[in-house]
Amino acid sequence: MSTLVLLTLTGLGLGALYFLIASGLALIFGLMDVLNFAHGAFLTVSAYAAWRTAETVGGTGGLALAALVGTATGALLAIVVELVLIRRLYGRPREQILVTVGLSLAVPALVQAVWGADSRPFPVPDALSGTVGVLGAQVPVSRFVLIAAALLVLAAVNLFLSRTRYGLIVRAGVEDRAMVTALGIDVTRAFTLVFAIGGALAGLAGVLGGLYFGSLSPHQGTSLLVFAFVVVVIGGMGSIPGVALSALAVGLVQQYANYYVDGYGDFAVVVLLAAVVLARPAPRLAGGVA
Amino acid sequence: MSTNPEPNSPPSPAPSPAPNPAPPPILSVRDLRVRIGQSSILQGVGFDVAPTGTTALLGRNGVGKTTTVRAVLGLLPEEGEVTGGTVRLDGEDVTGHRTHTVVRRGVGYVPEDRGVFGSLTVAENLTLAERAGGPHHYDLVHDLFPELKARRAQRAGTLSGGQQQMVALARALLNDNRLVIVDEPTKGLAPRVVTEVAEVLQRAAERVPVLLVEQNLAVVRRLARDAVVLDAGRTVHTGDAAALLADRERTTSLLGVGRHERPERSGQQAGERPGEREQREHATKETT
Amino acid sequence: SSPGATASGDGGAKEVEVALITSTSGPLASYGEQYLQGFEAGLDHATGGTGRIDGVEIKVSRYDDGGDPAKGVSLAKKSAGRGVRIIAGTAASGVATQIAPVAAQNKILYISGPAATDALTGANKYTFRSGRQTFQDVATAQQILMKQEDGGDAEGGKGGKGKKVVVLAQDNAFGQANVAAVESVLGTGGTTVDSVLAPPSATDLTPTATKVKAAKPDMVFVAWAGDTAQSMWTTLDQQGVLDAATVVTGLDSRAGYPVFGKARDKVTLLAHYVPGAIDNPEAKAVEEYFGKKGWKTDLFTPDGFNAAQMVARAVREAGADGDTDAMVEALEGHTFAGIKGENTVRATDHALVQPMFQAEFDGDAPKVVLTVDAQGVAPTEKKIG
Amino acid sequence: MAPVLELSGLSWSVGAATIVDGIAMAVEEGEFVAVIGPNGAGKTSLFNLVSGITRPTAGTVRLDGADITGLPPHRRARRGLGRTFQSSSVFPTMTVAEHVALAARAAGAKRVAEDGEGVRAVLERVRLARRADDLAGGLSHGDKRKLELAVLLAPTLAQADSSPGGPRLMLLDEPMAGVAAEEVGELTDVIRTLHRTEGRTVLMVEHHMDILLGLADRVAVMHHGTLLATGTPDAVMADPTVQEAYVGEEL
Amino acid sequence: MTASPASSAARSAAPPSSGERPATTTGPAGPAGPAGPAARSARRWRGPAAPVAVLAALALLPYSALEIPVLLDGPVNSPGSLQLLALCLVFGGLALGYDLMFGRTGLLSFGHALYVAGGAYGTQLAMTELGLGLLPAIGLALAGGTAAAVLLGAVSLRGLALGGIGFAMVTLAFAQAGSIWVQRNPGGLTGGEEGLPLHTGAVPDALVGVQNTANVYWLALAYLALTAAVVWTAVSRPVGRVWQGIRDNEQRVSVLGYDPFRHKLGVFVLASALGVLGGAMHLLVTAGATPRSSTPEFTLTLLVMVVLGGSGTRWGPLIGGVLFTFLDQRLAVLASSDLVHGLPGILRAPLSEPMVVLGTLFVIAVYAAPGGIASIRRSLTWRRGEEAR
Ligand SMILES: Nc1ncnc2c1ncn2[C@@H]1O[C@H](COP(=O)(O)OP(=O)(O)OP(=O)(O)O)[C@@H](O)[C@H]1O
Ligand SMILES: Nc1ncnc2c1ncn2[C@@H]1O[C@H](COP(=O)(O)OP(=O)(O)OP(=O)(O)O)[C@@H](O)[C@H]1O
Ligand SMILES: [Mg+2]
Ligand SMILES: [Mg+2]
Repeated sequence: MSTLVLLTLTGLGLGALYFLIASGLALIFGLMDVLNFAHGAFLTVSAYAAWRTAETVGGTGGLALAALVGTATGALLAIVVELVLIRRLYGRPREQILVTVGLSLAVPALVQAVWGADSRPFPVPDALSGTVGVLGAQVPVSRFVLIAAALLVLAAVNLFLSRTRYGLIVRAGVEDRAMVTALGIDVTRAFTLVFAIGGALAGLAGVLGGLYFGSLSPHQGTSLLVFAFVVVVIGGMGSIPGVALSALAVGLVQQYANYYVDGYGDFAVVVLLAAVVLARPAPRLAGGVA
Repeated sequence: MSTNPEPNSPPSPAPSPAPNPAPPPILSVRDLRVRIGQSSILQGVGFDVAPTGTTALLGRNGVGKTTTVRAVLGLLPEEGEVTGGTVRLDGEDVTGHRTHTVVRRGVGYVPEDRGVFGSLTVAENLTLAERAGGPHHYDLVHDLFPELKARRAQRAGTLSGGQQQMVALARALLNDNRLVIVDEPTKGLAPRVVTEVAEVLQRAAERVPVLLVEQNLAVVRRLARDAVVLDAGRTVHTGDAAALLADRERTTSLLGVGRHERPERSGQQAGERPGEREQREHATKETT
Repeated sequence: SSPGATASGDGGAKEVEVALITSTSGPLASYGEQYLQGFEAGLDHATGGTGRIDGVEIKVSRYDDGGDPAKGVSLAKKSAGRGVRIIAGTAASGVATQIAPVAAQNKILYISGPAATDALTGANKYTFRSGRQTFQDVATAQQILMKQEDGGDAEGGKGGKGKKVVVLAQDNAFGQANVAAVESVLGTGGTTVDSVLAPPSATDLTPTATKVKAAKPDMVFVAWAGDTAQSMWTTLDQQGVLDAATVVTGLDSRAGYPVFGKARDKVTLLAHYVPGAIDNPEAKAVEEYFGKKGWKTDLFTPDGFNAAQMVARAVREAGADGDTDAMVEALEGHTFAGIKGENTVRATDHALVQPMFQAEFDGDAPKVVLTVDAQGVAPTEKKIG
Repeated sequence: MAPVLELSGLSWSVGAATIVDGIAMAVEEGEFVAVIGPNGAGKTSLFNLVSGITRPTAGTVRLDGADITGLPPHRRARRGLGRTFQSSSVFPTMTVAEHVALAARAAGAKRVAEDGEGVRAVLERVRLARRADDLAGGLSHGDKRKLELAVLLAPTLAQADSSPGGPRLMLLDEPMAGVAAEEVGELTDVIRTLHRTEGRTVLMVEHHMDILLGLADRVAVMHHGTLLATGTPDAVMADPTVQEAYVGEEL
Repeated sequence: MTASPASSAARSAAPPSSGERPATTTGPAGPAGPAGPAARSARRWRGPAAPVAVLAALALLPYSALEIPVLLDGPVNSPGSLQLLALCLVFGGLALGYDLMFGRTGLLSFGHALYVAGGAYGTQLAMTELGLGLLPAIGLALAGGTAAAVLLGAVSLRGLALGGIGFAMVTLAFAQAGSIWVQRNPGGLTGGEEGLPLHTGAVPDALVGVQNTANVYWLALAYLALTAAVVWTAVSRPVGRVWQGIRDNEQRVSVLGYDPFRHKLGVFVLASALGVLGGAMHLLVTAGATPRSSTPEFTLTLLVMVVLGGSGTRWGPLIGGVLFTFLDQRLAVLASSDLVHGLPGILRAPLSEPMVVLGTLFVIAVYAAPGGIASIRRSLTWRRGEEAR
C-alpha cells in the first residue's frame, strides 16, 4: 500500500516536472508552430543562472531569488533568440525549427565549456530536502513543491490565453502573418511576448528541475526535452490542459512501469506515445478544399 | 499600347476632367515601382483615389493590380520591394511604412485570397479585426451577412468559399475607416450575393472611399465613379469609369473585352471553333 | 604511394612520439583533463624534467576523442598511419575497447587510461592499462566488507555466510559489468548477490530505491555514473536505504564530492585514489609539479602518471628504434612506483595490480581510512586474446 | 448502360451539421451538368465526396456502375475521374510546365509528359504558355486558375497514346473565378470542346450563369445540402424559387 | 511543416511587355519544358560529366601525397587523412539518403538513426552471432532493415495524419526505443554504451589494418557513389516529381491519380535501406559499432548536414555531410592543439567544444543561406492561409 502511495505521489511529482518543461514548449508550439528544440538549452542556462544566484545568496530566500533570476534568464534568452533569429524566419517554420536545433547543439556545449561537464549540486534549502510521511510513504517535499508550481503555471497560462488577445493574434499570425498586420496589429510584438513567456516557463522549469534533481548538468535540459516532446504530442499538440493531462499520464506510467515492469518505464512511455498517435482519429480534411 | 493616352507619365495631381478644384485625394500613388525577386512587376503606376465614391482598378490577369494594392499597404512578399515612387494616404507619405501602422490610420482591406484565418472561428476572426479605439459595427456586419452570425463558432477554414468572402468583407467593414481597399470581392459569390455585396460596397462608399479591384464589369459599372487601368505594370488609363465602359474601343484595347465582337478581328481568326458564336454573345451580354 | 613511416627524426636527435587520445570535450572531459595533467607531471618526473629518456625525446601529441569511439578509432588509425608506435589514454570504455583491436592490428603499444572495463585486461598482446579496473573496485568492496565483519558485526549471528548483497547500478554495460564483477567476487562462499538495475535514463529513482529496500540487503554496492547520481543518493537516503544497510560505492573525482549531499556520512567509500592518499617521492613530485601549475590532484591523476612511467620504461628498454614487441616485453612484469604506491604490470594478462583505498569524508574532503593491499584485490587472471 | 456517375442517398455531416443531405443523382455519359446554388449550399462538399477527398457518412457513389464509395482519391482518378479545386491548389515549387508533365504522366500519357511540344500545346490552350517555365508559386491569381485547368487537360491530349486520354468525368469547381473577362471566353471554349468534341462528361460549379447557359445540358440546383431542382437551363432559370434563392435581382 | 528550403531558382530581370510577358523564371529545370538560357546553365551540373569527374578525382586521392597544411595533418594518402576522408564520404552518403525523405519529399524523420544503427549492429551481430561473412552479413542486415522499414514506415506514416510533427514524433519514438534497447546491452549483445569493436575475423584482410586504409576509403567512396546514383536517378525519374508534389501539396497529388501513401512509404524504405547500408559502412570505417549511431542526436546531426549543404538539391546534402564531418573531426583536433590552449579563456572555452562552433555555424547557415526554394516559400507566406488547408 505504502509503495503504491509512494509511487503515485512521486509519479505525480514527475508528471509535474514534465508539465513544467512541456508547458512552455506547448505554448510556443501551439501558438507559433515552432517546435522549439532550444527549449532545453534555455532551461539549462536558466538553471545555471539560478544556481549561481542560490550559491551566492543561500537559504530559502536565495532559492526564491534564484527562481526569479532563472525565470528572467529564460525570458531574456528567449527574447534575444526571437529578436535576432526567429523573427527573420517567420513563415518558414522549418528554418525556425532548424535554428533552434542549432542552438540546442551549441548552447549546452558552451555551458559545458564554461562550467564543466560534471554535474553540480544545486543548493536545496533544508526545508525542501526532507520528506513527508503520507500513509506510510516517505514522499520528498520537493515533489509537492513541483506539483504546486505546475498547478500555478497551468492556471496562469490558461488565464493568459483566455483573458488576452495575444493567443489569438499569434495563432492567426502563424497562419497568415501578413494578414494580421493588414488588420492593423503589430504582430511582431505579440510573437516576442509569447516567445518570452515560453522562455520564462523554461527558466522556471530549469530552477525547479534543479530542486527536483538536487543537481544540474549541461545536458540535463536537452535530455529531458525528449520526454517533454512526447508529453506535448500525447497531449494533443499545443493544448495546455491536454499537455497537463498527458504529463500526468506519462509521469505515472513511467513510474509504475519502472517499478512493476522491471524498469521498462521508458519503453512504456514510447508505447503509450505510439498508441495515442495511432489511435487518434485522423483530422478530417473536411472543408480543406473550400 | 497605341491606345494609351499617357503612356508613362503619372496622371497630373489635379486630374483635368473636372474643372472645379477637386478635393485632395485620400490615396495618391505616384510612379510606383516594385520588384519581386528579379522581376520588375510594377514600372510606374500612378493614380489618385478620390475622397468619396469608388475608384476601380482594372486590368487583365497578372498585370499587377494585386501587387499595387499590396505595395500600398506594405504587404509585399519578402523578396519584393518598392524600388521607387510614393504612396500618400490623406496627404501623408506612407511609402515603406509598416503595414499595421498604415492600416491603423484607418484602412480596411479585403485581400484577393480572402485571408481568413482558417484555424480560428468566425467570431475570432472578427474579434481580431476590431481596431482599438473606434466603434465596432457588428450590427452592420450581422445585418449584411446574417450567415456569419449563425456560424459564429464555426472554424473559418470549413466555411464555403463564398462564406469566407463574407468574413473577409465583414472584417473590413467592422471598423470606421478612411479608406477601404477590396481586391476582387465578388469572386466566387453567388449572383445574388454578388448583388448584395455590390450593394454593401455601394453603401459603404457613401461613407468611405473605396478602392476596388474587380473583374466583374457589371459590378464595376454599378459602383465605380473613377477607373484606373493597368497593363504590364503601368498605368495606361485613368478617368471616368462610365465613360471608359461605354467606349468599346477602349474596353477592347485596355481590358480585352468585347474583342470577339468586332467583325474585322473575327475575320482574322482562323479555324473558328463551334460554339464561339454563342461565346461572343455571352461576352456581349456581360459587357453591355 | 604507401604510407611512409616517420617514427624517428633525422640522424642524431631521436624522438618517440606518444599519442594521447582522451576526451577533453564531451561528458568525460574532466576525466580526460585529469589524465593529461597526470601524464604531464608523470613524464616530468620520469625524465627528470628533460622530456628525454636516454637522449630520446618523448614527443607528446594530444587528441580529443569527445567520448566518441568513431573519433577515437579515427585518431588511433591516423596516429598509426603517421608511424606513431605508442598510444595512451581515454577515459571512455567504449572508446578504449575499440582502440585496442586497432592497436593490435597495427602492432602499436596501447596503454589505456582511466577506462575501467575489465574487457581491456588481456584484450591483446599490445594493450596495457595504467588505471584500475572494475574488478578491483569490487574486490575492494569485498575487503571492506570483510574488515567490517572482523571488527565485529553488530548484527552478529549471521557471519559471512547468508549475507545478502544487492548491486544497485544502471542498466547499461557499465552497470552490468559491475553486477557480473560482484557476482564473481562476492557471490562465492554463501553470500547471495542480487541486483537492482535502474533504467539509465530514469528521472525519478524512487521505484529503484524502493526495490533495493524491499530486498532487505546487508550490503548495497552502488555503481553509478552520470548526472543522476545526486538524485539517486538523495532518494536512497530519503527512502531509508542508507540507514538499513551498509552502502558501498566508489569515490568519484573532486567535482563529484558534493554529489552525496546529506548522505555523505552514511556511505562507505572505496577509492581508486584519494588526493594525498600516500606520501611517497612520486606523490611529492606530483604535488610539487601541480603546485607550480596551479592544478589539483584528482581521481585519475595516477592513471596519467602511471602511463608516463610505462612509456618511459618502454622507451628506455627498447630504445628509440626498438620494435613494439620489445616495448611489450619491457612492460610485462614491470613493477614501478606510482602516486598510489607500487604497481605491477602482470605479465600474463597486462592487468595493473595496484593498491586500493577505503575512504570517508572528513568535512568536505575524503580521507583514507584503509589502504587495501594490491595483491588482495588483484583481478583473476585471464588469457591474452 | 449504367450512368457514368450515380449518387444515391449521399450524405455528409460534420458533428451535428448535415452539409450534404441525401443527394441522389445520375449523370449520363457525355452529359454536361451544371451545379449551382448559393454559397455554402454544399457544392464543393459534393465534389469532395465524389472525388474521394472526404468520405460520406451515408450513401454511395458509383462510377460506371461500380461502387467506389470507399476508394481513396487516387484510385478514383485512375478510373477516369478528374477535378479542379475552387481554391487553386498548385505545387509552389514546380514550374507550370512540370505541372502539366506530372499530370500527363499520372494518366499514363508518357508522350505528352516527355514532349515539350505537347506540354506547350496544353498551355497554349489555356493561354498560359508564356508562363511555362515559371514557378507556380509566383503566378497571379488568375493564372493559377488557368493552371488548374491545364493540369486537368494535360492527359486529354494524349489520345494518340494507348491510354484512355485523360479523365472521362471531370469535376470543375468554379474554373472561371478570378479569370479576366478577356479570357473567360477562351476558357469557356476549352471546356466546351472537352464536352462537345471530346465527349467527356462534365460536372461544373459556376456562379456566372451566363457562362453556364451556353454549356450545360442540365442544371442541378443545390440548397442547404439537398438537390432542390434539376432541369434544362431555361426551365431552372425560370423557376421562381431558384430566382429568389440564388440569382436574386441581377445586376 | 510543409515545403522545404532548396535550390536556387534564378529569376532574370526582364521588363514585361504588354499582354505577353516573357518567361522570366527558371526553376530547377525539369525533364519537361524547353530550356531557357538560364536553364541550360543550371543543367551544367546535372549532366553525367560532373559526377564522373568528381568520382574520378576522389578515387585517385589515395595516390596523392599532397600536403594540405591546415586542413590535414599528413599527406592526403596517409592513413590518417584517408580514414578521415572515408568517414566524411560515409556521412556524405548518409546525408544524401536522408535528404531523399527530408528535402525531396518533405518528410521530417527523427528516427533515421534507427536504420543506421541497424546496419552497423546488424552486420556486426550477423558476423559474430551467426558466423556469416561480411557480405552475407551486410545482405542480411539490409534485408532485415528494409523489412523493418516497411513495417515501421507504414505505422509512422499513419502518424502523419497529425501533421509533419506527428510523423517526426512517431519516428522519434521508434528510434528512441531502439536506442534504449542498444544502450541497455540486452543479453550482452550490443555492448551497451561501450559499443562493439568490429569483428575483424569475418572481414576480408584487405579491409583491416592501417596499411589498408586506402581500401576502406575506396569502399566508402563506392558507397557514396552508389547512394548518389540511386538518389539522383530516383529524383530525376517521374517518381521524383511525385515526391516533390507530395512535399508541396499532397492532396493534389492524390487527385492526379498517384497514391501518396505508397510513394511516401517507398521513399521511406529506400532512404532507410540506404541508411542501413551506410550503417554497415560506418561499422567498417570506424572499426566498431557505437550506440551514438542509434540516438536521436545522430539523426539531428544528419538533418544539420543536409540543411547546411542545401536540402532538396543535388550536391547540397553530400557536401553538407562531408563538410560537417570534416569540421567535427578537425575541430576536435584543433581544440586539443596548443594553438587553442594558448588562447585567452573567453575564446578557448567555446573552441574547446566542437559542438559550439558547429552549432553556431549551422545557425548562421540556416539564417544566411539564401535557399532558393526557401525564398519562394517566403513569398508564399502570404497565401498560406489557402495552401495550408
Ligand atoms: N510572389 C511572387 N513571386 C513572383 N512573381 C510574382 C509574385 N507575386 C506576383 N508575381 C507576379 O507579378 C505579376 C502581377 O501579379 P498580380 O498578382 O499583381 O496580378 P493581378 O493583376 O492581381 O492579376 P489577377 O487578376 O490574376 O489577380 C504577375 O505576373 C505575377 O506572376
Ligand atoms: N468541417 C465543417 N464543419 C462545419 N461546417 C462545414 C464544414 N465543412 C463545410 N462546412 C459547411 O458546409 C457548407 C457547404 O460548404 P461548401 O464549400 O460545400 O459550399 P459551396 O456550395 O461550395 O459554396 P461556395 O459556392 O461558396 O463555394 C458550408 O456552409 C460550410 O460552412
Ligand atoms: Mg490579383
Ligand atoms: Mg464551393
